Amino acid sequence: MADGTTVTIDDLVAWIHRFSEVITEHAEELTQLDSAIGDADHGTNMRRGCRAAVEALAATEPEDVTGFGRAIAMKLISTIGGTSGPLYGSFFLAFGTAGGSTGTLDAESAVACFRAAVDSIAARGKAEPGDKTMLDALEPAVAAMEAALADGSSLGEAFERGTVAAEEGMHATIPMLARKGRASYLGERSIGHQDPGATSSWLLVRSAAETFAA
Amino acid sequence: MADGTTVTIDDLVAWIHRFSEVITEHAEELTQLDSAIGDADHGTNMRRGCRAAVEALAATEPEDVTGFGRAIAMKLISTIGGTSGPLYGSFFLAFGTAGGSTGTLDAESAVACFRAAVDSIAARGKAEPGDKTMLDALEPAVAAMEAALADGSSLGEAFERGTVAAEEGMHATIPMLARKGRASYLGERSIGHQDPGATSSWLLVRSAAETFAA
Amino acid sequence: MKKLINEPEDVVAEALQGMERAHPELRIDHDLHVVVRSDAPVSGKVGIISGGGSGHEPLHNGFVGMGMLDAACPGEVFTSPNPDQMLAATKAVDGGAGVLHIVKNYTGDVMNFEMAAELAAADGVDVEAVVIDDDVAVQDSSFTAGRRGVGATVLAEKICGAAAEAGRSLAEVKELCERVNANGRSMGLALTSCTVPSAGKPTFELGDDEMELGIGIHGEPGRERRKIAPAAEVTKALVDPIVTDLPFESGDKVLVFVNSMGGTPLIELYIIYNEVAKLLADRGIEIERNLVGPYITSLEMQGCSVTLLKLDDELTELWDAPVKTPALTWGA
Amino acid sequence: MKKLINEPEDVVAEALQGMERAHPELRIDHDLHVVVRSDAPVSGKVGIISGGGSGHEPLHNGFVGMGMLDAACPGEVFTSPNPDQMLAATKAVDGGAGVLHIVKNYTGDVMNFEMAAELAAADGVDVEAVVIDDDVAVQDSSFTAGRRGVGATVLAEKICGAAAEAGRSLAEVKELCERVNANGRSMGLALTSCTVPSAGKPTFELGDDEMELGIGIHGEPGRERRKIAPAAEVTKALVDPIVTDLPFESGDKVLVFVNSMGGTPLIELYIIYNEVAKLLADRGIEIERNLVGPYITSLEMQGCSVTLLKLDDELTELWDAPVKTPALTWGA
Ligand SMILES: Nc1ncnc2c1ncn2[C@@H]1O[C@H](COP(=O)(O)OP(=O)(O)O)[C@@H](O)[C@H]1O
Ligand SMILES: Nc1ncnc2c1ncn2[C@@H]1O[C@H](COP(=O)(O)OP(=O)(O)O)[C@@H](O)[C@H]1O
Ligand SMILES: [Mg+2]
Ligand SMILES: [Mg+2]
Ligand SMILES: [Mg+2]
Ligand SMILES: [Mg+2]
Repeated sequence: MADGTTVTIDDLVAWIHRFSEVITEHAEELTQLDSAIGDADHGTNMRRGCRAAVEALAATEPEDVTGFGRAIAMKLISTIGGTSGPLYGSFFLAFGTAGGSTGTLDAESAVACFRAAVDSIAARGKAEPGDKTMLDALEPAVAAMEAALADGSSLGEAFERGTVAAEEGMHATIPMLARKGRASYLGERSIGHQDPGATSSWLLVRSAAETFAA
Repeated sequence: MADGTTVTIDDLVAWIHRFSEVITEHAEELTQLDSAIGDADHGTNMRRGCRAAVEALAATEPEDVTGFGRAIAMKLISTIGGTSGPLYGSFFLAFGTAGGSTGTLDAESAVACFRAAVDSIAARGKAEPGDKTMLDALEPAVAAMEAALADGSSLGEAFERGTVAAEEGMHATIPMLARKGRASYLGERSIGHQDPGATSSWLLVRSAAETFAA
Repeated sequence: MKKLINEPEDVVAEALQGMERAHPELRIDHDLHVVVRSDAPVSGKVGIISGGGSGHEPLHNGFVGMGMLDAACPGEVFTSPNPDQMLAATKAVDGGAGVLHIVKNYTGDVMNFEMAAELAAADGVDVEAVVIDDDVAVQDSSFTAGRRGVGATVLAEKICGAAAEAGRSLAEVKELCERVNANGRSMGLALTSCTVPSAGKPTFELGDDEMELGIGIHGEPGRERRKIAPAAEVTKALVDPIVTDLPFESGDKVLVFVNSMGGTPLIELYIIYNEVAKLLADRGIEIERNLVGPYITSLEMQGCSVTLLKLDDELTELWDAPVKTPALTWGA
Repeated sequence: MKKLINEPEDVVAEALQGMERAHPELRIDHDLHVVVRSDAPVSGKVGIISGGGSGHEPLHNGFVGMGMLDAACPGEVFTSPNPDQMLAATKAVDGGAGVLHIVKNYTGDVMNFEMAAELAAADGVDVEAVVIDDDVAVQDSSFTAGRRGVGATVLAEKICGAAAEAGRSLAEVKELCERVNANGRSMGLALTSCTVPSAGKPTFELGDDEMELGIGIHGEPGRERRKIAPAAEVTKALVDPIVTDLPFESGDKVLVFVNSMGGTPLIELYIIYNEVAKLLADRGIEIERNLVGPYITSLEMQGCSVTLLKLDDELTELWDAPVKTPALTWGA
């Protein structure tokens, strides 16, 4: 049970369970968003990947943060496919590597893991904030977390402020003209639609807050 | 100009012109009827054939009834295709043969030509009245013409009674279960639809009456 | 109506122009609408022609070439060609060994081919005709137009073409065609209607959850309207009547032909083929050969048909023989 | 949704089962979803693999066989396959001469193939990759995802397959693939949307008189929505941007590939081909070879794409070389 000050392996596992729940709840909506500016599979892809990740965790309980990150990354990469497979895969791979061979993360190291994870999505996808991608939710989220810690906020508060920022970033994708991913093929016609990946990324941050802050 | 007692080559030519007019007017309706129990081409087929027949007559004015029948038959066969091409083709071939090398037909011979024409459709198509085909309009029509002459009616009256019988026969196809042609593939589902060929046959008789009786 | 066409009345003519430009190995008469393999007549070889309404592509034009048809006569969309076309085709492919007319059993096709055969005979050409009627959806009876000719036509054209190429006599090729017809059975279904270009609207209306079972290849409604169902169920509804009709029995070796009506993509055909294979395995029927794809279609109609042909060694050998046409090519 | 399927999530798996039953010459891994020609690895021969989302059939599975692909990795419908599939395929076809990955330019495909290449390299396999991006509908820029890979992929797979079969080195085959991409351009349009099985409803809505111009192959809307128009006009809207982009010039010899998006029948493709031929003749561009049919599709979408490839003698010779796959066969 999370205490709002540290993140244990159990919390990380709980995070993935929660993420899988909300993705399943929002799968149709995500696919709907992807229909407008993509190829109508983001919800299906994410649901398939999250379910596999949950099953993987059931099979083998990870021993440390690195093991957790690697396990989730491998599962997502090998079950999601598409664009979000490799991207969310690198997210968790980097998250684990940054966390190292420990079983608990304090506020600073938890946010540091998140920063490393977000940076690796940027590195793999070569996208920048403003390109209408996941990064438009993730980058503001991690920045908000970092700012929160600087103000001396708690881990829980940091992730809550990260969630708010992620949601704002997600809405901010609506007026953007896509420069990366499938939506970029639409040119001007990509304007006026919320990015599906930014939406699943908001859910990722939100489910972390819900589990870590509780 | 028809005098209502004999049929000249000009009358026969006028008959084809009139038939072509009414077929063009009813083409969509005929195709519609063929959509319900066939393959949605009867109107298009008949319009194509009639136009070609009219052009043929413009090119070479036939000298006698035989020449008229052969010219129309050849044109219809080589332009309509489908089922109605050969059937209406044999109709005119037989009509001409029965008429012989004369330029005028009196009431008896005109009706005799019609009888030969209808019989040749029956022979070629191996259909009987009640099979939901052209014959269900043509057979009653020619029978009514023969009866009319027996009662001493004029040529004009005979063709007018033939037209009434053809129209009744056409309507009578609605409750019939098709045993010949494409509609037969529908089995029970052919019931409740008017037969497209019976409809064009009614127009054939009617346009004869309009030209011969006038 | 949404189609990649110009004027509806020019559809057949322009498609033939496109075919000629794409396939120099074909000789096309644009006045009469006759498609002939450019090396015809092949002297001493039985000529094989077929024809019918257009809208079933690649049937028949796409099957003209070495090892299959010598000529095809395309009519207007869903309208039988006329005797002039058939006569011209017959004469163009007569290499002295006679000509076989492969005719699908539709009143119009049969009557027009009969007239053409009479005219050709009058011109001294030795003509035989075989009428294909493999559609089990229609109950046969001498009082009706009988069964429609559908999928077995493709198989008959391939097998007779190979036999003719091998130098068989007209009588032998005719017998093989009759054998294919006697041992072939088909049934089809539609998920959507199709639109005849000159008609401009769908031939029939179908609800979002409905399908037409027992259709032909002219966009006509089928014998029965049903609720759509999973592929397994749908396939059973096609295969059971086929198998029980001939009947196909345990130990029989068959060719399975899963055909798209035009608008159904390959990925779905393979799902249907998978179901057919399972159903036949349950009955101990062995699949020796197969053909999967859009080969005898109804314009853009979504749906499929299944054809089974009971094989013997001779039919299998002729099926495997080389063929080189726009739509079917192997071994050459 | 009207499709001949069972459960939407089983579409890819069951289609692969059907393919295996229909094509014993293919070896299929049903856990990973990898389709391999049964004689792989051909020792000393460069292995060629491709892959991408399913729903484009026959691409890529239908092109596995002698003279074309050694293996294909089908993902879920419109979803890039994952590195595990690609790694397994790469190892299965490595005959010691290295393996070429032919990748369509989509972010997901590119990233997954990159990961697979890294893993294969780590396992000591010599891997090269070429990314195909021939779609002129998308304006190229280093700040975007760039152009999509579409029709030229089919031509690259055929030509590289022939080169590998002829014993060319990995470097030579890679150069040929780059040459096809550099000299190939495509553009497509949709008359209807398609329905992703798992989504259950059409990806986009289109009015009865509307078409989408500049579409890709994933059922996504195009660059522009227009009123439907006659084939001549529509073809010009596809051909002009292609010709001006490369540019294709008078005297150039080209291969013309007119492709159905899945639901458009052959008769319409020949009408489009006829228009393409006329437009190219006006510009003095000579058609040396052509391919007409449904080869790279978007499920049941109605529409078409046109691809032009500027040929040189080497490309023409490799195009003509024998090929024997489920979807493309000649000379063998
Ligand atoms: N280069 C990129 N960097 C970061 N995110 C990206 C990039 N390209 C696409 N995305 C994200 O991926 C999402 C689409 O994911 P998904 O639909 O699963 O994959 P695909 O586009 O291959 O179907 C987009 O909404 C966008 O947020
Ligand atoms: N065996 C037959 N005898 C007489 N008339 C027939 C026969 N078969 C069909 N018909 C007539 O032909 C009509 C259909 O003509 P049409 O649509 O032009 O030909 P197709 O059925 O070949 O498309 C039917 O409505 C019917 O009246
Ligand atoms: Mg997507
Ligand atoms: Mg009709
Ligand atoms: Mg017809
Ligand atoms: Mg996708």
